[in-house]
Amino acid sequence: MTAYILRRLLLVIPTLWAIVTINFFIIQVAPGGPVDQFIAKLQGIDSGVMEQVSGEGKAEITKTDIKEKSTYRGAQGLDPEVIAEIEKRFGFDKPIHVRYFKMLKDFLLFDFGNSLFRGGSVIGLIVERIPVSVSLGLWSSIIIYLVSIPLGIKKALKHSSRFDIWTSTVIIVCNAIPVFLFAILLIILFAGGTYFNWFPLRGLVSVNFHELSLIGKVLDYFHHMALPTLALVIGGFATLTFLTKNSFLDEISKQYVTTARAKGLTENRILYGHVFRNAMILVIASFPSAFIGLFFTGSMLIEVIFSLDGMGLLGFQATLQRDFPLMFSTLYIFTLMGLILSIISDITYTIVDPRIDFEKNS
Amino acid sequence: MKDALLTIENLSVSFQMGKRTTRAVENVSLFLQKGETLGIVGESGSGKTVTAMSILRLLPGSAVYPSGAICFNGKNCLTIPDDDIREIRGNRISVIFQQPMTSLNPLHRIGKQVKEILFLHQDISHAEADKKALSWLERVGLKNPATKLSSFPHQLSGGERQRVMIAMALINEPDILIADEPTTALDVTVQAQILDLIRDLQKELGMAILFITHDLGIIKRIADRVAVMKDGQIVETNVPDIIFNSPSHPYTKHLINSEPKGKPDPVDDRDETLIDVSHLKVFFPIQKGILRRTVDYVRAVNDISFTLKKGRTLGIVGESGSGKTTAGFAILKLNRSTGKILLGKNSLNDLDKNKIRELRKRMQIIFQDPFGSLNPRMSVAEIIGEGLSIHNPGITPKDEEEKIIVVMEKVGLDPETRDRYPNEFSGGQHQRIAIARALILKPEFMVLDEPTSSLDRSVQFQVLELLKSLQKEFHLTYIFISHDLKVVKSLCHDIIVMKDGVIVESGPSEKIFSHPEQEYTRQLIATAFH
Amino acid sequence: MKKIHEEQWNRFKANKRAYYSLYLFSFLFLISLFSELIANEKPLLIYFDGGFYCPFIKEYAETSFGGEFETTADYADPYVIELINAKGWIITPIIPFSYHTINYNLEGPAPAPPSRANWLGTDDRGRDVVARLLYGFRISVLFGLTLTLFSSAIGITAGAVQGYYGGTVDILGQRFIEIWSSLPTLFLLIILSSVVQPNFWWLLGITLLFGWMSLVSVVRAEFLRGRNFEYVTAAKALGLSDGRIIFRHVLPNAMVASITFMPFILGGSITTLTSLDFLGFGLPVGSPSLGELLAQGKANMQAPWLGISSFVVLSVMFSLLVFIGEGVRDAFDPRKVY
Amino acid sequence: AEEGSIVSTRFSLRDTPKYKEGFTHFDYVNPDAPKGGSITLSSTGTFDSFNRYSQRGDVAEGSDDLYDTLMKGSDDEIDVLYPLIAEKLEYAKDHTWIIFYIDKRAVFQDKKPITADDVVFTFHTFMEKGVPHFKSYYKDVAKVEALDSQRVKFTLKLPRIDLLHSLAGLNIIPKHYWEKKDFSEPATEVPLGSSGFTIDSFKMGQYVVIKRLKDYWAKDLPVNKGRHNFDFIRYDYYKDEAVTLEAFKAGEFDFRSENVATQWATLYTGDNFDKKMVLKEEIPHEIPQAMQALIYNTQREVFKDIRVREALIYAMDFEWMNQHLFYNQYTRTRSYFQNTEYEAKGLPSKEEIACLDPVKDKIPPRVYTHEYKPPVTDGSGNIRPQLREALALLKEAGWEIKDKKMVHKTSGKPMEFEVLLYSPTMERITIPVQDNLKKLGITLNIRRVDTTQFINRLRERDFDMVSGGYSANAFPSSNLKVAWHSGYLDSTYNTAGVTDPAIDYLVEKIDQHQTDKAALLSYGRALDRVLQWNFFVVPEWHLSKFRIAYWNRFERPAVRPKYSVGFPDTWWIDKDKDDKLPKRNTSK
Ligand SMILES: Nc1ncnc2c1ncn2[C@@H]1O[C@H](COP(=O)(O)OP(=O)(O)OP(=O)(O)O)[C@@H](O)[C@H]1O
Ligand SMILES: Nc1ncnc2c1ncn2[C@@H]1O[C@H](COP(=O)(O)OP(=O)(O)OP(=O)(O)O)[C@@H](O)[C@H]1O
Ligand SMILES: [Mg+2]
Ligand SMILES: [Mg+2]
Repeated sequence: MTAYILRRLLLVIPTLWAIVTINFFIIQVAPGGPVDQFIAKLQGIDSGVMEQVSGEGKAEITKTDIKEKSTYRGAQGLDPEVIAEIEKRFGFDKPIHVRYFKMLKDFLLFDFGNSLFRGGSVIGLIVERIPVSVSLGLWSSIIIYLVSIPLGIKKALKHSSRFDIWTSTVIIVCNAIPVFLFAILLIILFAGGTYFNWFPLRGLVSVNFHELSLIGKVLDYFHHMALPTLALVIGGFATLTFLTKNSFLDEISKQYVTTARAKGLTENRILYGHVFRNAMILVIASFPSAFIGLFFTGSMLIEVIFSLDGMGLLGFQATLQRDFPLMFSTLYIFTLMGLILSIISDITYTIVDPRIDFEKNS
Repeated sequence: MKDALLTIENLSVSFQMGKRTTRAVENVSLFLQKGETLGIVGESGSGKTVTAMSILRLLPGSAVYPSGAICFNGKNCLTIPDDDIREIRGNRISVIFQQPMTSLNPLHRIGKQVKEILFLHQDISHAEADKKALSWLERVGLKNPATKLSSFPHQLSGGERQRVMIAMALINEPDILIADEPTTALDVTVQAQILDLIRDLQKELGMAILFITHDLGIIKRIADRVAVMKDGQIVETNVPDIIFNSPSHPYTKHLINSEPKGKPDPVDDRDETLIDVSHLKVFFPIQKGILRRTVDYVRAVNDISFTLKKGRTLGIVGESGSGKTTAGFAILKLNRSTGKILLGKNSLNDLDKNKIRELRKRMQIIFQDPFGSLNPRMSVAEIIGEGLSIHNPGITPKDEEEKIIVVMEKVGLDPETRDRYPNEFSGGQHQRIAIARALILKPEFMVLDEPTSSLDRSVQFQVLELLKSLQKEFHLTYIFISHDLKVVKSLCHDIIVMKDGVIVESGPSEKIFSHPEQEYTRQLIATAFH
Repeated sequence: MKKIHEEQWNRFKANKRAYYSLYLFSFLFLISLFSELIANEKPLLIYFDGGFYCPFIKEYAETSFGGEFETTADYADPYVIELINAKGWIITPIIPFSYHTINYNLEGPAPAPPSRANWLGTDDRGRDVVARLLYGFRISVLFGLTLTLFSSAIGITAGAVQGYYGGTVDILGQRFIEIWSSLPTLFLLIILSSVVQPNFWWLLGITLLFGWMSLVSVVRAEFLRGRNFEYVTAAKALGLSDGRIIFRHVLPNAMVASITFMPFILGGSITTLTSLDFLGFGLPVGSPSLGELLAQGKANMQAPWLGISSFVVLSVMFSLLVFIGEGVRDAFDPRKVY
Repeated sequence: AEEGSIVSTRFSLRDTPKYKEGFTHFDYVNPDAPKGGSITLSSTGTFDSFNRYSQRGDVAEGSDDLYDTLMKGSDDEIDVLYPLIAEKLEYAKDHTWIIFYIDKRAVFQDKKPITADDVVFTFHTFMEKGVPHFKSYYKDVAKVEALDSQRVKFTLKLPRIDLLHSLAGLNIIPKHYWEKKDFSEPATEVPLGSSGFTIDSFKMGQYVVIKRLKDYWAKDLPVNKGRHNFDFIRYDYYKDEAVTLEAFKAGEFDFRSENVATQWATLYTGDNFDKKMVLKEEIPHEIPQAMQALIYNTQREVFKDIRVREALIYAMDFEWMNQHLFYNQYTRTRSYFQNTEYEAKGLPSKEEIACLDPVKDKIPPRVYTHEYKPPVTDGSGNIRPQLREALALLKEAGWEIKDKKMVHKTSGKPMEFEVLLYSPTMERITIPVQDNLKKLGITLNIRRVDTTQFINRLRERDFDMVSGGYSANAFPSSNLKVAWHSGYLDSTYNTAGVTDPAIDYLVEKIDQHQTDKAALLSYGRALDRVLQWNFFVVPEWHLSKFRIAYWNRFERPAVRPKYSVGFPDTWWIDKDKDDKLPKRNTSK
């Protein structure tokens, strides 16, 4: 086992290298790059897809910009020299292999550089977004786990009962709710000017957060988190609940459960003490990674709608903007993390179920 | 009967699977008094287990009770609230299940499972519980009880698991012990030890025992009264003396008379060697910590060698946990082993997987834990027929079906039940399904690991006869692992006695039985034929 | 049908919800397969001047009916209708709009609220919502079913092989998947949409290429466990091939996660398509798409019928699928009491 | 003053400045407007930098306002400048150099005086570290020198008044602050500015509060009098449009200008609107409008034929779209100088004809005989008459309908082309066009790509038709050259790919007459006509109104600046109204 883990850890290196390399070449040879994006920005058409997501700029008319006078030439196009200049700035004047090796070197040294389009370093950008991501991830996961697992178990026990049917229906319908519509609905109903103005519309905390007492801070924070979390979890119960239910159904009629019952255990202790571990290997083993994954949860639409700066939007925009350093670095960091997590998750398997090993099948 | 501890009146149990109803128990009435041992014997599949399980309402959801009442302490166990029955379970009434192999939670360490029941019904500290668990494992005759406490069930042998079950059932010193074939996987010496233990407890606590077994010897020894079951009904109840000496029901007579007797058929010395095992070793690593460092090995099979000629039966006997099953597995290349194994001219340890697969039709195994070896999601017909269709690709579905029916009949199973799933069968029936699955391939070599432990005498007789006749007809070779020395004696040409992973004695059957050399062997034989 | 399948079918049927869901779903899907007959701007049949015309199969020029243009007749045009009615009659489908037909005769601005002509109103381009839902449902379901089928088949096989064989196969397989899954799907789709006009098959291909991995890890885990079960050893002892052991013995007992996830994967496939459409990297502009309708619903908060109707269609579809999935699970559960 | 130079306190390119020397305030302000109060506004997206000139980063609202320019224009004239940092200027009659005289009172926000050195530093910094096209635009500046602490001189390589004029618009940055900092990098602290505003507080990406500096040295200069009446302006950042609107209605911020017709028509309702707590107003204006259009790539074979280009215009049924998609809010655009006096109306005047004479036979004859009007339909969606016209034109151009498809008579190739879009909104607009073209047997493929791809293909000129536009022209500027001259074919300019000698001639002429108002008038109109009759685009529409809604707490001057809505520049808070509003979240 120790040897296995060691081998797995060593394998991280070539894997990471392959990932970075393949991605680098795919992304670099694809037509269109930061230069185009930069030009688009100069010409004032940098919204694009975000517009579909955020609904921004869906005007049928070009904005009559009050401030900008008509002399701005950039809006009409750019001279070739200017474009050459821009290309140089983005490093596209160098041949591809030079750029590739530079990136490899930087990554080896964990030097991720700066974003092309945003202020700040890549690491800085990610760190900045952690509070939002953790908040969204943590609360939504807690709620989902706390609801889905007991619910799933209860449904397994009452399989085919009326309770089972109506809970199924509810969670499935919730699952089908498009997140962004629901989020907007929440805002209109509970945070807008038309119905109830109960919750704040935007942000993670209030403007005057630093002036609040500790309790005030906590309340303020949850006040802000309530709607986004609700929107995020609403569709999230279904899979875990059903997985729990079905796994339990599979286990619950096994002989060892009868043994446990014969010992005089209460149903709950049987379920949580005995069946749980057997039934939920998948869930348990995925938990460490799910837990660490919490720190990087992103849900682009929720972030957009509640005006939060989280990972989801960051990644999406990086892709759209062809912000290569941001794209590669997030890829690198997350992959590295993902690789380690998969090792942890594999180890967890063997801890949860001692019969599991990774040896070659004899 | 008024002061009976437990009374079962007119109990009927059916299983409702969709439109199909299986009647398992019909109008059974029993009672059990304090300090008394009631033995239940009977045909395999006659409803013994179902009756016993009904007492604590442990049957699956498909069970329905058309009639009957089970009174314990003046209350009807079938109708009292869940909380009340829970109070009784494991505390007032304990059960030893028929299937020790699958009855333990595979993911919990033995210690945890044993101690759990203590914490549940007693107010006890952890240290005390540890001590108690340890002492009980010792009492049921487990070796190295301390290591066993931190083992997982799959790391124990069949007999060891069974003893863990027994310890769990006894540890709370219940009023009633329901023991469903508690000693099937135990060698005779341990068996005797366990029975003594139970009897001591009974004396000490006035415990009542419901003892289900096929082993009439045991019944004779410990039962105060005996009930004989057949086809879901109690056909006769009486004190052992009368049952054994002047049985009234024809079935009882039949049962008592079908003792395994006779000798193995004589064989020719010129037969060629089929199996040649030399220096076979199977070590299981003992791992510690999260990283699972290997700190030591369990030397389950430690350098054994023997040869077996074609057309003969080799019996492997020995203490529980001595490595018999492991050795059987190793011979068929079902686990990792070192050493040389020759099947005819093929060296199994050197062949690649595909070659071995081709050889598999020629060698078969019947698992000690028949239930575990049956795929729960395949019907019995599929289970039995599968090997057939694989090894005879051309076979028509009709032929296959016919063959399945024939073999089922041969092992005493109702062919009508072939579309059911394994969970709908009794312990003995599982065993017969497993036997049928192996036999249908007509393999030239078979490892039979306790193939008849859950079978009643009559069926056992039938199966053994079948094995013998097949052997004679097709010149088959068997390795027969068993604790039942009578059966071994009647079937085996040669015998190996194992202890702690090594062969302590081997030789022709008669010689071993008449002149055992080792003290251990002598003790075994003495206990068995006592 | 073998007896065992019959039993399985009975068990499935015993789950009433699943049974009815299957019927309803098949019915809806079947109907949507004939969308062209139900919602179409082209009449089903025209009798004109002694001859019969079948415009929904064949294109006729306006001049065939005595009109002036030699291009395909626009049967929504009152001029054309008049021409035909003068010398014959027209049978139109129940919904006289196809998914792309713009209803020019709207009372007010689009999106128009539900009315006699447009039962669920129109979208913000003046197209009939019912027609778009119908066609959109068909495309979504076809996409979802194909994607689920293939991606699950590949994913389960990959997971099964990895988990069953373990060792090097597992190690290499895992690495491959790690590398493969790191490829930026969205980016590739964006690039693709710049190179070709992405259509149904392109999208299916790309999403399949990157979508099959969702089941691999769970199946692998279940196999790592399942391969140690006694009955698997028994199957090995029987001399079964690895393939058969994997698919007949381990898989059915390691299907909990797969069976549970399957309806959600289907739902997820549909969501993938809708979100691609939503983001604008999906089907070509103008295609009937639930995602596009949702996007419109968001952009037109004043027209709730857009969001609501697409949501209802999606949730009905999901619910039916999950219920069917539950039935399938029950059907394969030997201990299930029915 | 040097020989052959002009000294002035005002600097106009063409017109005589509206405001006389010594004016005290602009016409469109209330010089006595009460100052004070704070307001909240919204912004979309996020920000992470306060350096407006960094090459990356999203700048915060208000970062623009941190700096004053040398001179400042009014909002009711075009290209006329009045003193701000520079109290006067002097420039060569031959337009080769200019000297700015810096006001002695002028100080940065840290009270250090603004000197000529700072201007020099500013220019160099922009050249070296500013946006790339700054460098290319000012490449004709030969030299910048500080003559003394108050005077700075720019010398050009060749005479160009527009360059001199635009130099007056330089935002002046403090040398002592930026010397030690990298100007091209985003700033996370608020930089030292030269204007009357600074950023008071902020939370990155979430909000920023702009503070009016009460001791601003120039607060009573004529260009500032009566303006900037709020003490604090706070910008809250939203990311989603629907949420922003909802926030506005909930009173989270004070003012909103709407740019979506449907929303304007349907979503500005509710209690607060009924109670007149929120006011919804349409304010007409005469701001020059851009030519928004579907632009043909005339380099493509199909679109080389002017008849084809003309024919396809008939497929856009503006009247139906306006009624059914835009709530009748828009007006069809017909001119490249929409809403200016340069717009060509009626028939060409004598002067115009004179301008056109040299290229007479290279321009479409209808320039002389017809006034250009985009086709008009009855709005019923039935456009038979228009299609008939289109068909006729196409037939004339050598196309015919075969097997219900429009094919070329000689090559037999069907007419099929693609319109390139990046915005989902444009889909809504092009789909009806597609539908109408289908009736002509023409296949229009709508292709939506992301902006990067969009630009990429634009750069490579790999498109048939693109949805875009020509920016508004307040007057015929030299920028017309880059938009239309054949010399710009190989750049990202000249979207339509026009190579027309007549047009080349006209834009060159315009370039040469930048300061001659009368000539520009004729040349501008002449060019407009020629462009119109060449059908380079399928013109769309524009809106000559501000659609604004605001919480009822403001008062504004009676006169609105001609070219702007005036908010938040000239408005002020009316205490009485403000008190009547319920308490909201908008206070600072
Ligand atoms: N869960 C079940 N579903 C359906 N039928 C069952 C079920 N359990 C047992 N049976 C049937 O009930 C009958 C009685 O079973 P039971 O287990 O009591 O037999 P038994 O007397 O204990 O036999 P054995 O000695 O073989 O263990 C058998 O015929 C069996 O097929
Ligand atoms: N997977 C394993 N890991 C560790 N130890 C094991 C494992 N399997 C078996 N053992 C140990 O190996 C020894 C031999 O086991 P085996 O099952 O061969 O015994 P057996 O002779 O068949 O006994 P029984 O008669 O009780 O079935 C036992 O002590 C057991 O605890
Ligand atoms: Mg039994
Ligand atoms: Mg054994």
